[in-house]
Amino acid sequence: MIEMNWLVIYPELLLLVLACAVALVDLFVTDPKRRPTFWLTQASLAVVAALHLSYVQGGVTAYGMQDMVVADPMGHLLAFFAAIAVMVSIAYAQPYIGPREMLKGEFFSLSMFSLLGICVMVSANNFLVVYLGLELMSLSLYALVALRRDSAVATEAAMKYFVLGALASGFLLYGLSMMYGATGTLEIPGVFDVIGKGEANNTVLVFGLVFIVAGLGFKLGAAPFHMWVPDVYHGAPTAVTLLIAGAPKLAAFGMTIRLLVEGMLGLAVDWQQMLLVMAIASLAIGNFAAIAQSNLKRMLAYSAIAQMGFMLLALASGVVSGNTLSAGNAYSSAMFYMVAYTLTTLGSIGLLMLLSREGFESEDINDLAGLGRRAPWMAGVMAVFMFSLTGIPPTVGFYAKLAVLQALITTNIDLYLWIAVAAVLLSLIGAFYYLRVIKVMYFDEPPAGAPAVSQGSGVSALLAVNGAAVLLLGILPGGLMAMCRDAIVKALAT
Amino acid sequence: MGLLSVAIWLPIAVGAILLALGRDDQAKAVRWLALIGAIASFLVTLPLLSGFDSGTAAMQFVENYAWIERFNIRYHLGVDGISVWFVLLTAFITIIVVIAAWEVITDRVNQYMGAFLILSGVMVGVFSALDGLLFYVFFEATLIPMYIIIGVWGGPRRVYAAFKFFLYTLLGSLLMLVALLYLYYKSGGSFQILDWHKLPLPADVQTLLFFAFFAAFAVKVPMWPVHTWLPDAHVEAPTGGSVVLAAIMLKLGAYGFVRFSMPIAPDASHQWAWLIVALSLVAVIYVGLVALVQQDMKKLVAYSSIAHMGFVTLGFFLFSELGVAGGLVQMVSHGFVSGAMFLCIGVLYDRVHSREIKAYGGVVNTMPKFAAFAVFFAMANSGLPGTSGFIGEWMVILASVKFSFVIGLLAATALILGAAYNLWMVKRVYLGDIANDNVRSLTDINGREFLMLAVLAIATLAMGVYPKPVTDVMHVSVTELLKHVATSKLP
Amino acid sequence: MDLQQYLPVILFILVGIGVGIVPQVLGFVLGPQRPDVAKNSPYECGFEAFEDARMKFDVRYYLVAILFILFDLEIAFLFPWAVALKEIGATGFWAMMMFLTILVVGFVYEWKKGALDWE
Amino acid sequence: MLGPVSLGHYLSLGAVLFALSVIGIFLNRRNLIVLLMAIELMLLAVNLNFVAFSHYLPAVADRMAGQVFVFFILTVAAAESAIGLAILVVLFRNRASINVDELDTLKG
Amino acid sequence: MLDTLQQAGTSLLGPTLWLVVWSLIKIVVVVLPLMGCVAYLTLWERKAIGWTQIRPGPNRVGPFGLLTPIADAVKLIFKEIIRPTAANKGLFFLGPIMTIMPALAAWAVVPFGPDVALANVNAGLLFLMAITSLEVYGVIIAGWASNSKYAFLGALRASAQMVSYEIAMGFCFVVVLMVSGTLNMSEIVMGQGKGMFAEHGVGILSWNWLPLLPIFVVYFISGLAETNRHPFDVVEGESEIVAGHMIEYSGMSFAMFFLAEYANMILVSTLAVILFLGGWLSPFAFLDFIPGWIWLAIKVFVVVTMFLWVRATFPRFRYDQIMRLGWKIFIPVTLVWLVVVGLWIQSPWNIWS
Repeated sequence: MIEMNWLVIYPELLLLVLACAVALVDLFVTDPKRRPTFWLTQASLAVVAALHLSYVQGGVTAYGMQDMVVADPMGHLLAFFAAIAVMVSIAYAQPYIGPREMLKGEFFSLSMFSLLGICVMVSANNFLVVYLGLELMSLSLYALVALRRDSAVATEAAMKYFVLGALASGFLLYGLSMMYGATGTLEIPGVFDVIGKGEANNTVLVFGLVFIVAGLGFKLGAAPFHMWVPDVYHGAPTAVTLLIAGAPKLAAFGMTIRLLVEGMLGLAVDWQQMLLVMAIASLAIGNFAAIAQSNLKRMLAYSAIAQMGFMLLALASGVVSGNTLSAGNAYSSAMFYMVAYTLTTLGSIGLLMLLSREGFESEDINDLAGLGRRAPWMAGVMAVFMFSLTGIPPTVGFYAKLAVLQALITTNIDLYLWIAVAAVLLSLIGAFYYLRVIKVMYFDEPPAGAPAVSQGSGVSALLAVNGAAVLLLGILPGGLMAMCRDAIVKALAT
Repeated sequence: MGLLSVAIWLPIAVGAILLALGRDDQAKAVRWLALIGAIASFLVTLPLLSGFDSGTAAMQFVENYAWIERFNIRYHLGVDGISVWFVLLTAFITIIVVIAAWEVITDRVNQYMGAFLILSGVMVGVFSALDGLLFYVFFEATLIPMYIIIGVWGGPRRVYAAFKFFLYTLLGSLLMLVALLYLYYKSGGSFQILDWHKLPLPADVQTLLFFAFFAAFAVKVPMWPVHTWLPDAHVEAPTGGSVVLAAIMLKLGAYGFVRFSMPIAPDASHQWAWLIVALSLVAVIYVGLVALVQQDMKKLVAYSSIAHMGFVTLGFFLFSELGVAGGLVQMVSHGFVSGAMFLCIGVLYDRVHSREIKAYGGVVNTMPKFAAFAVFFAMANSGLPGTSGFIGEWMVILASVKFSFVIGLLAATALILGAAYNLWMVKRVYLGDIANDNVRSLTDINGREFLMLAVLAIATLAMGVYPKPVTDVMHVSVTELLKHVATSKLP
Repeated sequence: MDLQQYLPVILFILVGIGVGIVPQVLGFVLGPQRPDVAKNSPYECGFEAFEDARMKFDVRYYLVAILFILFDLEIAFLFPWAVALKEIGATGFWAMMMFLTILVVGFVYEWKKGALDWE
Repeated sequence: MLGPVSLGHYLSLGAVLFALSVIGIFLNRRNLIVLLMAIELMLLAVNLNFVAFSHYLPAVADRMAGQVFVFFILTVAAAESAIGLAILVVLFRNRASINVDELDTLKG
Repeated sequence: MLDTLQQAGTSLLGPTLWLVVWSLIKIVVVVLPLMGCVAYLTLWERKAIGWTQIRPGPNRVGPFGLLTPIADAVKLIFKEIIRPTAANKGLFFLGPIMTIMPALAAWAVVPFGPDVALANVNAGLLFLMAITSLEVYGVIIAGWASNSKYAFLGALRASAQMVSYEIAMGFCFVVVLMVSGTLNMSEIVMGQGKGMFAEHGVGILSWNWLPLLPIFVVYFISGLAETNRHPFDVVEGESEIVAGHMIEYSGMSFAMFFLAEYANMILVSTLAVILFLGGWLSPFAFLDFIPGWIWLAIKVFVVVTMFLWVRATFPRFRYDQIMRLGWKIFIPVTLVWLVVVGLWIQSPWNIWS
């Protein structure tokens, strides 16, 4: 009999059932505020997150579904963070979507389905599963972007996201087909073995690899495959921007690890070069373009590009002259970076939503003018996020940058050292536009007749918690780092 | 929790409470709480001095806990004869700053006070950190409150000044971060500064490290030609900001040279000492000349700060005990004097709302008590014997003469230049006839202002007349440092 | 694999196309050709056609098309499963039941959303 | 005539189709529907690759996997085009145009 | 005789070419009678409806009107083919081709007896589904190319209706596949010849129609809708959109649509017979002496006549009713029956093992 080992995908099954339940339950909800749907969604996500966390603590690596799926701490940890990210996103979004005709059950169920896609993706042990998870996530997100049907900008963003996303999937698939042709298997460990034995045709492998890396670059939003990021961040309703900017980044990271590291570590020499080029390009393009933006969402988009570039640096420094000793260090640094970035970005976009009111989108940087006076708490929290994105201690963003730089320097290759210096200088440029936000909030006078900011709601409390988390993890990042490290080491060990 | 931890976290905690709870309509309570917090923080640091064992160069009051195990980063604090003074200085100046802001700051008082208290705690952290990364964290964290202070309560061009300040210093420190990480790698996974001191390093690596640290500290000191942020920052910052900037923040850079550059890369330090000495002399002479032509009092004092800090770096890189000790004394003294100078300007500015020298004249007539203080501090700033300013400068000049007569001669010109610009300012602002109606309507300093100026004056005088306790405490540590720097670390 | 069996299929398709072409050509050749403006204008109950016929149409047609694509693919999945049902046994059966359950969830969702109502 | 059809032929065809679709996406400035079609074409090119590989791979390899993958790609392609069409419809309702060049609100 | 023909042909033309020629011959042998059937189906329809309505029906051309179809054909050939100015000429020409081609090509895999099929392919049913799906293209192309509102609306309606019922039909196929376990049409028929009742001589009760009765009903009705027959012929509802997508067509072009419709009717009937009514099998063992193709013909005739009967009996549906029937009734019914049959096969009472 075929070994299925259902236990391995238990959280995913549960999530699936719950997502379906949310979709169905919402059909019978009459409350115009959709409170039952909201709470059911949050409860479901909480259960799923808790389940993933318990698996992380179990620390076991198990295979299931005929080895299609692997359940290792890394996958569960990423899934856990993704679930939390979606939870937080939805919580932030709740007051925002109401007046914007987006408070429909679809918002909740699609978010859950995209999370399901993420969970599937990060626990894939087979190209097919990677692809399915990716598409499940992407398709849900495309639909979410277009959820506000009467908005011309949103639908345009949806179209762009869709076309470029599909293009990315196409690239990825083409690469995967080449890998399949070269190695004769779709199983990630199988691919690893075949490449390790050196039996595969190297030309075909590298050819496929180029396409895979390009596809991953698209999904990560790294230059030169970043074109969609600013438009989508800008055009999508902020609530959806939040959903796109948060959890999917974790997923893209997980996918990268699964494909490049677990499957194609043997080709590290090749893909590391590509990643390095992408990283530097992202840092340069993201940071320079962000300076010119006056729309905050657009600026955060370019900032996301730059941040991805920084993260890629760590991924590119795992294998040093054929030696994988520092791989665990490098990849766990990248993972920590991703988690830190997600945490920060959730808060900053969430804050934008809180500042938006009915009929008014707080998107322009100048909309924040005088926030330090109008809403000191919010301004303080936002300042913390901005400092974190800059990488100033004592915020978690600093340790993220530190970890990545440390990974680069530990390689002790001259090229990497200089790249570290370059990265540092480029992120200095980044500091400029983050600081501008703080400047606008604190140094500028509030515009005449600027409305008061609603405070004291549950959302602002959550934002404060988010800010506190960024700060607290900035003071005591050890636990999270250790978690990431443990997860990566266990993932690499198998 | 050790004494140092309390000294760091007490002001930060008070500051955080102020930020979180304070409102503008409770300004009075906020001020008192801030003052109590500042004084308490200062009192906490006193046992550091009284309990200090000046017979050893080892770190004292050490606290050492694991912090981030993933990277073997430790919460490692401790002070030696060098850093203990700056811990005290920081806590002390914070009290002055709080007092100085008492009536002046009416807008967002809680944020102002909170920022200064947090800044104080963080700077104490910089001086007492023995873990490289911990040092860096504190070092960078100082940027945030200072950025806000300049940007929110500053003058008309405050935004420009705040950005310049932030980006300049961030640039330098990011390069230092790379250096720290490299050292971490080289030392096999340790961030302990004391471990790094023992680390053998090849010459080229030392050079690179030296310049990475140089980038961070030279900007902070600031040395010519990366000093341009300082006049802007000083001019635009509120009085308290200028005081802290001049009195303490500049010392972070100089302290960095002593703690990092010299012991970690001694060979490179010797190799490149000529560069530092040259830049320091440029700072001393050229910047002194620049100060001479300033129309803005704050700018003048800012440039004089640069010139004085040039003395400090000059003293350090002569590698003699006299020089290093002189530099350190100069640092402490400059903390009092420059702080006081900015306070004086603040006093005038609060009344007339102008910093232009031209706007004044004959202030002595309307504000005799204040003028006495102001003239005294100007004298101290120009190195009048009997004031603390004299001791440091004298020691450094002496050391440089011993090293090379030419250098000594050039350094000595600073005394002349200093006297020139200080006295000329005194003449134009304080002496002579009452120049205009603004000056005529001035009222003399009140009790609060008197108190803070008096305290500083006493400190300046005391140190000038009897500097021995200071040098005694430093002595062993400085000798140890020099011994260390004299040994080559080439593998 | 015996692909030879497919030769008649291909030929039949060609013949089918031929059967489509030949009578039309015959009609052209044998029938009269007397076009005039009225005759060649689009039929519109006797009115002059006053706008382009490629107009906007009810979005429901799109909806039907989209739903069709999805359901037809489900059927494409069911085909091999149905053929092999007797070999894959209970596991295969229950796997497909899970699949169908999800399909049904989608179906119920559409139904309740009114996607299946025409008016 | 041309000799037996080999793996190379299939791969070349796949590559040509893939290139065509990429060109279609990047050079097509007029019609969004063409864009959607190009995406479908791209997936078909990939399918061709998979099927060809799965036919020509040696027996030790997992030959069935390629065909299964194709099946899934087909499904996903359908779902994708469903979503794409839906987005197209809402876009058209907002813009009354499906001209690619006119999608230029988001710039900066 | 066939063998000698084969050998002569092979030696004359070489194996490949001969195979082509031989296949063409077989195709012609299928197509010509089919055309005949179609032609006389129209006559039969008019007659049957006439009789239902107690009138004689066509009786002028030839005895009992038997030459009417011939006369119709001749008339149509000599009619002018109008090509509207606004139409897209190429597509306008393509429309009828795309309609008639699938209707004919589908016959390639239909078996007329045990292993008597043009192409006895192993994926027969799949091919059938694929090729009949192409039918929609003909409709859409015709409607679009005409550039007329009536044609356009008609095409939209027709295609929406066709695709809707195609789903129900597809589910019916799936259920049949579940019990037969093969896509090969011949084997599907053979499978119906086995079973408890067949062993006792009453094969008619072993055919699929009995255990799959709901599916059979759904299939039959979907067949009506697929071919746009009454009562699902709103697409060409005279009172609303006149002739639907065919409105701009005339002469032989129009005849193509007509041909296709009747050919499809026969095809759907034949499929119904093959899938549910035992194909060429005789219903009772004692009737086995009658050749299989006669049984097939009889059954197809009966089913086709049911099409006509339905037309004569029922009023036309409204369009929304049609869509509701397809989506809200047929799909759930087939889904449920699919599960039931699946469970049945898993259960000990499985009758198709």
